[in-house]
Amino acid sequence: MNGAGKPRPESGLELYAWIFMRVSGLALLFLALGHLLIMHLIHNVDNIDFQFVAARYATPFWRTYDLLMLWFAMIHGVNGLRIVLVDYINARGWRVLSLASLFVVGFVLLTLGSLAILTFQAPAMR
Amino acid sequence: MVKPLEYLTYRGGPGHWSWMLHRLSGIGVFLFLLIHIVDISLIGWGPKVFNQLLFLYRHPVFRVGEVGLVAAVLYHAINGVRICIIDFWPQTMAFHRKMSYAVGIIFAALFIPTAVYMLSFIIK
Amino acid sequence: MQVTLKIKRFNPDKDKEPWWGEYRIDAEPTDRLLDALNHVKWYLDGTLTYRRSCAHGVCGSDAMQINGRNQLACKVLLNSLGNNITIEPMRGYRVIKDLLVDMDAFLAKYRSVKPYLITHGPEPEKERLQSPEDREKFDDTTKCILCGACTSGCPSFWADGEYIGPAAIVNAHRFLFDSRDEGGEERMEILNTLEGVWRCRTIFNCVEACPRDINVTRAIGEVKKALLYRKV
Amino acid sequence: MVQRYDAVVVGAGGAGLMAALQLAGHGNVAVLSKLYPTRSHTGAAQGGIGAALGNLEEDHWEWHMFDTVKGSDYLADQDAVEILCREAIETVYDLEHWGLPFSRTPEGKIAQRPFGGHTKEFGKAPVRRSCYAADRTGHMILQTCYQQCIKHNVHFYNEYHVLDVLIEQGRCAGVVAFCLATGEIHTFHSKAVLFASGGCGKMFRVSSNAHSLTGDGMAVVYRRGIPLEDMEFFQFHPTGIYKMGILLSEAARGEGAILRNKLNERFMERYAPTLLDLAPRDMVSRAIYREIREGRGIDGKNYVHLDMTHLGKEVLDEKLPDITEFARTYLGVEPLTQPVPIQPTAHYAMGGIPTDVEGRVVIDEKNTPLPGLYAAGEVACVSVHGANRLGTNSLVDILVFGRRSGRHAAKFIHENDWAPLGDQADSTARDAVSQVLNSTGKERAADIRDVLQDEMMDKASVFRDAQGLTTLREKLGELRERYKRVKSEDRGKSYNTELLEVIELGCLLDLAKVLVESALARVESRGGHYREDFPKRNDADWLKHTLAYQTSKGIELRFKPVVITKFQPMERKY
Ligand SMILES: Cc1cc2nc3c(=O)[nH]c(=O)nc-3n(C[C@H](O)[C@H](O)[C@H](O)COP(=O)(O)OP(=O)(O)OC[C@H]3O[C@@H](n4cnc5c(N)ncnc54)[C@H](O)[C@@H]3O)c2cc1C
Ligand code: HEM
Ligand code: SF4
Ligand code: F3S
Ligand code: FES
Repeated sequence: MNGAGKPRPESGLELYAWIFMRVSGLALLFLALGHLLIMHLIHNVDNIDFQFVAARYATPFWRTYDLLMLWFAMIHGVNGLRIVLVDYINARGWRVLSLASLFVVGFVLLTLGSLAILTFQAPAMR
Repeated sequence: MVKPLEYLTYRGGPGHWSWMLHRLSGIGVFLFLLIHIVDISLIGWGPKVFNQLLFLYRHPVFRVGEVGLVAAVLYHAINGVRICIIDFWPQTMAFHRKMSYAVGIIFAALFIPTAVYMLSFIIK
Repeated sequence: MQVTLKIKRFNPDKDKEPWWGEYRIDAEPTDRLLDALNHVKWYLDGTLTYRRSCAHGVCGSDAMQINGRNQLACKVLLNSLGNNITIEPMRGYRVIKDLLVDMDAFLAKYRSVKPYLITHGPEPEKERLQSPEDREKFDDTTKCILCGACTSGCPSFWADGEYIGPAAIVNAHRFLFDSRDEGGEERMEILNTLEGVWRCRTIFNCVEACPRDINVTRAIGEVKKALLYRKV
Repeated sequence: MVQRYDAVVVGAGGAGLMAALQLAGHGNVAVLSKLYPTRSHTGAAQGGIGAALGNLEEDHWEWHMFDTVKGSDYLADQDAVEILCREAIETVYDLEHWGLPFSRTPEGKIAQRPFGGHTKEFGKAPVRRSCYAADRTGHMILQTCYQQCIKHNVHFYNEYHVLDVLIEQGRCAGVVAFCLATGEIHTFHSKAVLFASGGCGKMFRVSSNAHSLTGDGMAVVYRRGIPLEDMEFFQFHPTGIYKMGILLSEAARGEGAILRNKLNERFMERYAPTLLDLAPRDMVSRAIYREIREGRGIDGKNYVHLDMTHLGKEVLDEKLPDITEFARTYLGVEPLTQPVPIQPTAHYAMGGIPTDVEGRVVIDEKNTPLPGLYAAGEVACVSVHGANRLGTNSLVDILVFGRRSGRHAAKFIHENDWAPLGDQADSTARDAVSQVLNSTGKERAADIRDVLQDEMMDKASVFRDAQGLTTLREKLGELRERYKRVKSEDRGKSYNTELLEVIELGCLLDLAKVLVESALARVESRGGHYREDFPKRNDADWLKHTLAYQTSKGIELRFKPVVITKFQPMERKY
């Protein structure tokens, strides 16, 4: 070939990432906007306190809701930022470093958040 | 290569602006999410710590920030829908400019009343 | 009408940094910008350098950034540009001299998508049949003149020069959607990568820039969709 | 720097690429082009490529041949025309097999449409013969040929400007070229050289030709003592955009567009009652000039209208999208509702480097070939177009004879060795470049070119006469003197395009002179050459080709008989 670019290995990953962004985006459309509506508009931060959260987490519905939202938002956001980093950081070393930090932070916070939602015990039950 | 400021000096179409806003709002919301997870997990530390933290949230600076957050999520969400429509129905690309403007209009229609409503709490 | 051309100049033999040259000329409002550039080169400053040939928008030589936007100099009339016109080389390509840029990398990407009909088996004696409807599917993308305006206007390309770019995808589309072509798989593999179609964020600057009015983003979208239904 | 190749092709338009494809795989081949290949002017061709496929109605290559011969005003060599029309058919199928996206008929065959001068049953009525891909047929041919070259790994030297051809002991030994990027002069030592460097329409003010069409190939060869054939025949296309000269293809009239004067008359009814607006180009151009002279130009100015308003949106959008857009972009005219201002525009050089039907360059009346030197395309004169080329026949010409010459050259390089390279082979080219770079003169190339183009337009275009041509000859002498004092402000190495413009102007000046001398000598009117002082065709004295040689005493003209096989000259009426 006359000057073809560098070989480009295919993994198919980008295709799945692309689909995921759209699927999770549409899920978040309801989850995140619903969340905003409930927490920031119908109630607002003035009225929200520990008691409120405790009451809410008494039902499994809201726990599932928040868990789903957390996972979708986190993975959507991490992948989104991955795209951004890959766009602007071209030096190999910096790219690897920044992506690694993104994934670590993402993983840690996802675990933290999931634990918080799953292990939360309302004081009354204690 | 192309310097950051030059992203603004290129006279692209409405799609160019939509993309910049989508990207900025996405990054913004993501950063908020990171913080938000940390504070929410504090709930495990019991009511005292958590409630104290919520005072922070009630500070006016935070309240204005909250409006910004709603703006970012709202824009990102509506524009995200536009992107999905375009992706799955390529025929719609014939009206790509109009669609970007439509996102702007829908965003304004939803956001302005919401913002007024939310800001009214601070003044109270 | 009187126009002032503000042109970003750079001569590799002399200059370390680009500089702005200003030229005031008299011209007809219906003149092409290329005519104005020619006027400068022919009568004011012979060293001004740019590519040009056909002068009516079919050869793809003279794409440049005109008033902040990629256009062909021979396809814009002065009356649409105002009295002060800023002209720069296209961004994202290496500037060689004044408005003339290095297109080699751009063209290498074009070649990398195997832009030729791939068929197996013997050829028929006469033409291969193709219905007008099948022909219509890739009509838009046959118009490309490889001017490079789209790729150079794409923010994804500014960020990362490895992105294969809209022009190469357009030319891949031209064959992928040709009912006679049998090289689909090979081309799909090339495009199904981070530096392939997935780099495109549907920004539409390519469409705005394309002097042939090709709906570039749509072509890219059709390739994405084809990949999607092949895989899922 | 000396590089060695088996064959070198100069020019990467349709003819050059087609030849290169034949040579690919037959040794070491380089294609030199001053433009990136896809920028070549073949890409500007709009209307179509003629071939008697008979997809829509009965058609035969003999009919095509008759039309071509008649269109040429019987000056074409009929052996060559026969090859042209026969091989057109397989060439079009080859293009299709290579992927060219022709427009299609409802059954899926290659679509065809009528074109000027193409008829059925030897002149009875227009026939649909032009195979097309919307109105960008040339673009698609250029792209498709280039794509095949990519596939076959053809080796290109892009942005190399050929300055000289090397002839040693009666054989071709290579070319000398200027690399635009570095400003270096390279010698390409080669067994065979094939010129496919296109036309020279930039010697006229109003022209459909690209800025790069400056006749370099013709001039370079001519300066080495090889004659130029039939240079007095230059085609003016009837429908160029007013003032700019941008072409609105004959396809428009093929689809039914009509020419109208200030009185809104369909004036072609008076000049060609059968074919009307689809008469051959020379006739239509003359008719337009007549209308203008007799005061029937629009607003008394020198243009008339091309009326497409009755064609409807569908035809304009689907079959003529590009030219519709040209009218919108460059004139601000909406062809759906408004007529388009047009005027004849310098379009095509029927003359050029004389070759035989194998593409070999021949150097005398007896058709003696010069071993190793080939030419094809607009730069060459086989002659299949005679005194006037029919629309769609140039694309056939570049491909059919591009292919034949490529094939013959492939055979030649197998059978022959390199001609020895003289020492200082590149000295002529080097001197030419350094003379411009070191010139202390004050003349600007653009000023000289302006005079040249205006004068040529005025005195050597559609109408010519002895008085005008004689004045023009003197004028050209003056310009030649001024040219000796021409300077280049740019003295740099990298992309010194000003230097090349000066060199190109030198070519135009030489060719203009040949054109004028040949036109003065030919005291008759035939095809594109119309002498007001000799308005009749004169077969008794002038049914012959002109060969113009450069000698120390000026231009020497010799003449070569026309090959007549099937069709005896008749009066040319449409
Ligand atoms: C606007 C327009 C419309 C036309 N429409 C039709 C049509 O519908 N049907 C038809 O049959 N014909 C048409 N023609 C005529 C036809 O297109 C041309 O005659 C034909 O394309 C010429 O092809 P070519 O290969 O000989 O030269 P070109 O395509 O002109 O290519 C010349 C090549 O030579 C190279 N070159 C030139 N000088 C040098 C040098 N010094 N050193 C190195 N390289 C050099 C150039 O870079 C270029 O690659 C049209 C012409 C024009 C202008
Ligand atoms: C509310 C509904 C949401 C929708 C419909 C949505 C939709 C999308 C879509 C479709 C993309 C892909 C853009 C592209 O490929 O060009 C995207 C990118 C992105 N999203 Fe979301 N999203 C939503 C919420 C969120 C949230 C909550 C976050 C933060 C955690 C987020 C962060 C991002 C980021 C960082 C990107 C990458 C931006 C870029 O590539 O330019 N999104 N979003
Ligand atoms: S797609 Fe349009 S802008 Fe891009 S290279 Fe082709 S013609 Fe130029
Ligand atoms: S501008 Fe770029 S991101 Fe895609 S839609 Fe066009 S290629
Ligand atoms: S000069 Fe050919 S596209 Fe502008």
